[in-house]
Amino acid sequence: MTEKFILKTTELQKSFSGIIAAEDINISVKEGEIIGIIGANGAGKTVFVNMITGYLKPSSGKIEFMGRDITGIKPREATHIGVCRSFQVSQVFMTMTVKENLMIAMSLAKKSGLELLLPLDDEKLSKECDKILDLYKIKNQSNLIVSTLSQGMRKLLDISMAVVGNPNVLLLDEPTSGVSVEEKFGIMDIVISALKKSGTTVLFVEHDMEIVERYVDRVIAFYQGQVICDAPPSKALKDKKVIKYVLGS
Amino acid sequence: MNFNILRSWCKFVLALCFALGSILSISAYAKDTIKVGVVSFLTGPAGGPFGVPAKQGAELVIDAINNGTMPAPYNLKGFAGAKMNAVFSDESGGGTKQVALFRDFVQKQNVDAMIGYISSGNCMAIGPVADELKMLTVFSTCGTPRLYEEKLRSHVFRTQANAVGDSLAAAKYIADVYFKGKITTASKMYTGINQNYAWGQDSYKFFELGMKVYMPSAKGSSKPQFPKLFAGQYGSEISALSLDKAKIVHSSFWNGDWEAFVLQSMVRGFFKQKIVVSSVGGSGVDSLGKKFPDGVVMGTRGLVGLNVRDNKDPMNEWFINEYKKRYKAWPLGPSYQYARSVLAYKIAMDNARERNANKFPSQQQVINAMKGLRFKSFVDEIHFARGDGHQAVHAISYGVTKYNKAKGEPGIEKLRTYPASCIYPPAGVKSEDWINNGMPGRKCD
Amino acid sequence: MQFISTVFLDGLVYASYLFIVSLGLTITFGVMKILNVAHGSFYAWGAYLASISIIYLGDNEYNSFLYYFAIFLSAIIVGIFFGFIIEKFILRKMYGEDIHLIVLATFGIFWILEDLILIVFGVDPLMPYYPAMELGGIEVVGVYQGVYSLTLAALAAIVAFICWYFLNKTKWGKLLQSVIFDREVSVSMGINVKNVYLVTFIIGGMLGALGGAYVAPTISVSPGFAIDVVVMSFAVVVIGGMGSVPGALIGSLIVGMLRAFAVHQAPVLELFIIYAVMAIVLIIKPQGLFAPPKPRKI
Amino acid sequence: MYYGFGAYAVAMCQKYFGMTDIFLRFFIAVAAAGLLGFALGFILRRYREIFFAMLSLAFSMVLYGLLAKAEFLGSTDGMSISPSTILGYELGRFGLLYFICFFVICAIVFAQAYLRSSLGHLTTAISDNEIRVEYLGYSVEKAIHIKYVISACLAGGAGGLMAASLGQVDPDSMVLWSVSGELVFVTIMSGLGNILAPFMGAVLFEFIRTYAFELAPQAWQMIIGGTLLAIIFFSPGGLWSFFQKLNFLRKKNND
Repeated sequence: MTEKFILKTTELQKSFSGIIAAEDINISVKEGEIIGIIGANGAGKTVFVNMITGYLKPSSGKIEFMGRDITGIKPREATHIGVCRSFQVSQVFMTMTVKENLMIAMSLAKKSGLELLLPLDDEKLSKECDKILDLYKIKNQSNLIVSTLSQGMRKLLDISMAVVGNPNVLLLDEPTSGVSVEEKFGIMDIVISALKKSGTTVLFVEHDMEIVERYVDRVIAFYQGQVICDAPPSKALKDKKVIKYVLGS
Repeated sequence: MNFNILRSWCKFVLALCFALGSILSISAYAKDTIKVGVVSFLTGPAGGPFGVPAKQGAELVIDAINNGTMPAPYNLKGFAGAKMNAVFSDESGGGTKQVALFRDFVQKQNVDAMIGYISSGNCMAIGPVADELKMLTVFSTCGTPRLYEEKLRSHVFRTQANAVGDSLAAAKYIADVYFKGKITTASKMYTGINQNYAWGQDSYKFFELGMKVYMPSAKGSSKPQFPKLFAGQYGSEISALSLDKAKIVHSSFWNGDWEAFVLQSMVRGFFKQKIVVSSVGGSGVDSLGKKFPDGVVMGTRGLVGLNVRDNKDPMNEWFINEYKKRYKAWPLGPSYQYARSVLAYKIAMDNARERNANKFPSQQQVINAMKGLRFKSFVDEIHFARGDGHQAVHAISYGVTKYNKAKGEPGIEKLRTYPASCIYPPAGVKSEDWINNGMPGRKCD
Repeated sequence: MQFISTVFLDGLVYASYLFIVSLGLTITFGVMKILNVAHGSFYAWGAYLASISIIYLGDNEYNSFLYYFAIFLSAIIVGIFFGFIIEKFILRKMYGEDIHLIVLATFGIFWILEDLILIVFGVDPLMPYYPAMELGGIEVVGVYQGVYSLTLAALAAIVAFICWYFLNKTKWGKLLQSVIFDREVSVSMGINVKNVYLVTFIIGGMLGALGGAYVAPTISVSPGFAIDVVVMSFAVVVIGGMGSVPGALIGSLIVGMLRAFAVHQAPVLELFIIYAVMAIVLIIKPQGLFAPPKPRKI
Repeated sequence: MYYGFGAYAVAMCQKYFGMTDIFLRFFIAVAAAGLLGFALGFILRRYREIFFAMLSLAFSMVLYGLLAKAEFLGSTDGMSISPSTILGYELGRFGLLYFICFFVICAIVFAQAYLRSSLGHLTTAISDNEIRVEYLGYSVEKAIHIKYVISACLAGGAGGLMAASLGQVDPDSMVLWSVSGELVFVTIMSGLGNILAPFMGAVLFEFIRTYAFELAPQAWQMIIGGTLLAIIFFSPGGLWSFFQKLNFLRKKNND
């Protein structure tokens, strides 16, 4: 049975000097699934994402990826095996242009060792880069410095940088936070359609229930470090506990 | 972190600049004025007690020569008839920086000669460069014997005899004056505190070697101290020396280090327990005045400064009077040493001009005239007798400090003078070999 | 026994001196996050001002109590005067800039003040030996020690105590600690950080100047003597933990004792050993032995 | 520090192996500094900002402590270096000039290539956002290490050439922290962003220093310190940003 799951966590736990941030998390993810992670602030969503992508080391428990134990690996190793992520606050290179951002991401994904000493801006890479920029609809901004962009644009760039490595599992941490209402659905449409095309497994943390309802196959709800619900959206959003602790009414 | 990469560029450029400088240099041909760089410590801890008196000594003599007011036989106006335009420069900052400045003097400012340098480290650094650039350079004060014993120099002269004599004279003085009659084993032991660079290391090394010859029964301590130049605080070193059984303490400290050492050790009764032999501590005697401890064996590196204050030689009296008139202070050792270098240059210039049928001499002619030159300076006789006629030797005197209550001035007693033939090896013999062979042929009377 | 006690005393005296100087440095760093190279200038100016006043007092044979008064007064004057000028007109304009840039600015200030000394006081060394001479020496386990140097240890102890009391027992101290801990939060709590910075910088400067003023009677005060002090107190602060008061204490004790031991046993290693310890501490515990806690920012 | 290390490498090789060939000298300096940088890089790459600076300082002071006290390394006096040769022939000043130019050009080409490469761009990326670089799958520490070794090599080469051109090395003017301070000063003065910037900065620095030294031998530090402050205040981007502004204005006028 295990082989069918691309990502699986067992009894995952994390505590910060006595305070428990995540407890008994058992989640299995199938390939190609799109999962929404919901929960109030401080419920442990980001901690969960951070543990899987190696930013935090779990206090105990196990994370398996394609049957391999990846508990406590380093972020860059996670990236190498195909677990990539975006960030709640977009983590991009602020003083560089959009294109340079993506070019770096791409060259790191494609080249290794001494190849990295070759010039960054070769034509092949540049063309590929344009394609992706096109896909994420930020091609018009490609020569702007990132710090001048809107939050939405930065989010897109952030996600596109996470995608260039062709990940097996992509974790998006609040892809629409800080993004204006008008931009929100546009972004998600772009992202999800692009990802569906490549068949990537996606986990994303989200506050906005409209988005969750619209895009995900399955919802995982967190409350005080524990998973309180794991079900398809139609069911999960009507769950009593979810309504009480997550939706807050 | 970008700095790391970029900074290296800067130095490439620097190197480039120097190289460019050499293209632009054209050798000057002045007749009625000559330009000479005079380098001494103007800043830093060595400025007050050494560099500035040195500069003043040079200034005084240069002005006197330019105006023809030196006493006879040096009252002929000018340097081979030309007036000297002296450019004073600061010696601090380390050998590498001094080399850079030296190149600047030679290649950009087109000086006719260079005079000066106090620190042995700087002399060692400048020596090879002076030869490379073919620039007549007269060192005034530095004392490391390595300068000529490692290699002969073509363009470098030194009016100051090297540290070998200072150290040997110190050892001989100790043997002659202190090691008389019955002495305990402990008081026959000696140690030292010297700065950790050429001058300090050499000074102690030759003191030790000298003691072995003059007092074969005396023993050296296993832990002589070598603090860093300009360290300033010697609390621990003084304790270590106090704990050491050795009674004799040799020190070649100079500049602010010496004064700091005296101050710090004085309050700790150090001078009552130990016999301190200082080869160059004259400057501290004046600045501390009546506080300066009596009974310190003091050398002044030649017949200069403190040890010749009462000398009645007319040249000496002229120098002391003029100096006191102009600068309101006694001339110190370095004042004499710089004045001697200027004098040597003048005499060589004048002689070269004479030999050149009264025409202005070329640099090579001056060098030829200076080679092996023997002349009388303020008290002593300077003879370029070593290092193929480039390194001077002269007599060295030691005395014991004794405050002169009647005059209200520091004074010196039990003065003994050792002629050059007593404390320097014959020409062509390495000092170390000579001493190890028991100093054959030395004449001390 | 004699050896141990002598090494201990030597180390203690040197450590006390380092402590006073590096305390100022570490406080400045702790509060303002500025590595102040110009700290050496405070030291030098303190020493010079104390020197000329002591020489004046000594030459005119005033009461010897006045020497100490002059030392403390010079430290306070130098601290306030230069501290005020440097903080108010230079550093204040730079907060928030790149940390390296600020270090360089203090480097520039150091250069300027260094030459200003030459212009104001000249190149002649000053030797304000009167207080040290007056107290003379006493024999401790067979070795003469300068009494004046030993009082340095007492001074260091007093300074350490005052500092501890101030930081832990007074309202002002608490305020300062909160600024050290988290500047942003302190601002939002309504603390006038600007004033705290100014006062801190002045106090740090005073301590540096006090170190210089107090050792002046045992040294020959001459231009350029402050550079080694800056580097040495950097070493102390780094070993102890930048911005930590107990760190400065422990750091200076370590450096002082090590140096004393090296001088007695292996003079060649004297310089090397201090920096080697500094490097080792940095490798094992980069924040230093007693680094102040850092707020967690997520 | 690497600057000094390169210089000392040249001096040591001459002292113990009698090596004076300019090519050998240069490569020895580069290699020695590179090796040292490689070794220390393992430790230093874990640190950032002020800790990086402090640790570098500590290392350079350890080196200084060794050099200043060890007699066989010339202690405080340093060592002198004989003129360079090429294949046994002595190089004159001009010869040396050509070779230095040659090495400078090599270095410029190399540095330009590095800055254009992915790895070079990664530097900016790392200073912008380390987390992202890690999540792109590249080790930040490794990138810093590589960069560190490269800069160590460059500095070492510069030191070697400087030693060969001056004919003297000593710890005070090669290894002491204030030397590094001067180099950083030149960098600040030049501004970042172009290889030519430090070039101009260095020329200007030497210019100011030479003249300050001549005009006011007792106050030259003050002039330099004042210049430094003025630059930090009025042109924080250094000279280069000043030129960029000029360019910008010119373009504006043309439009």
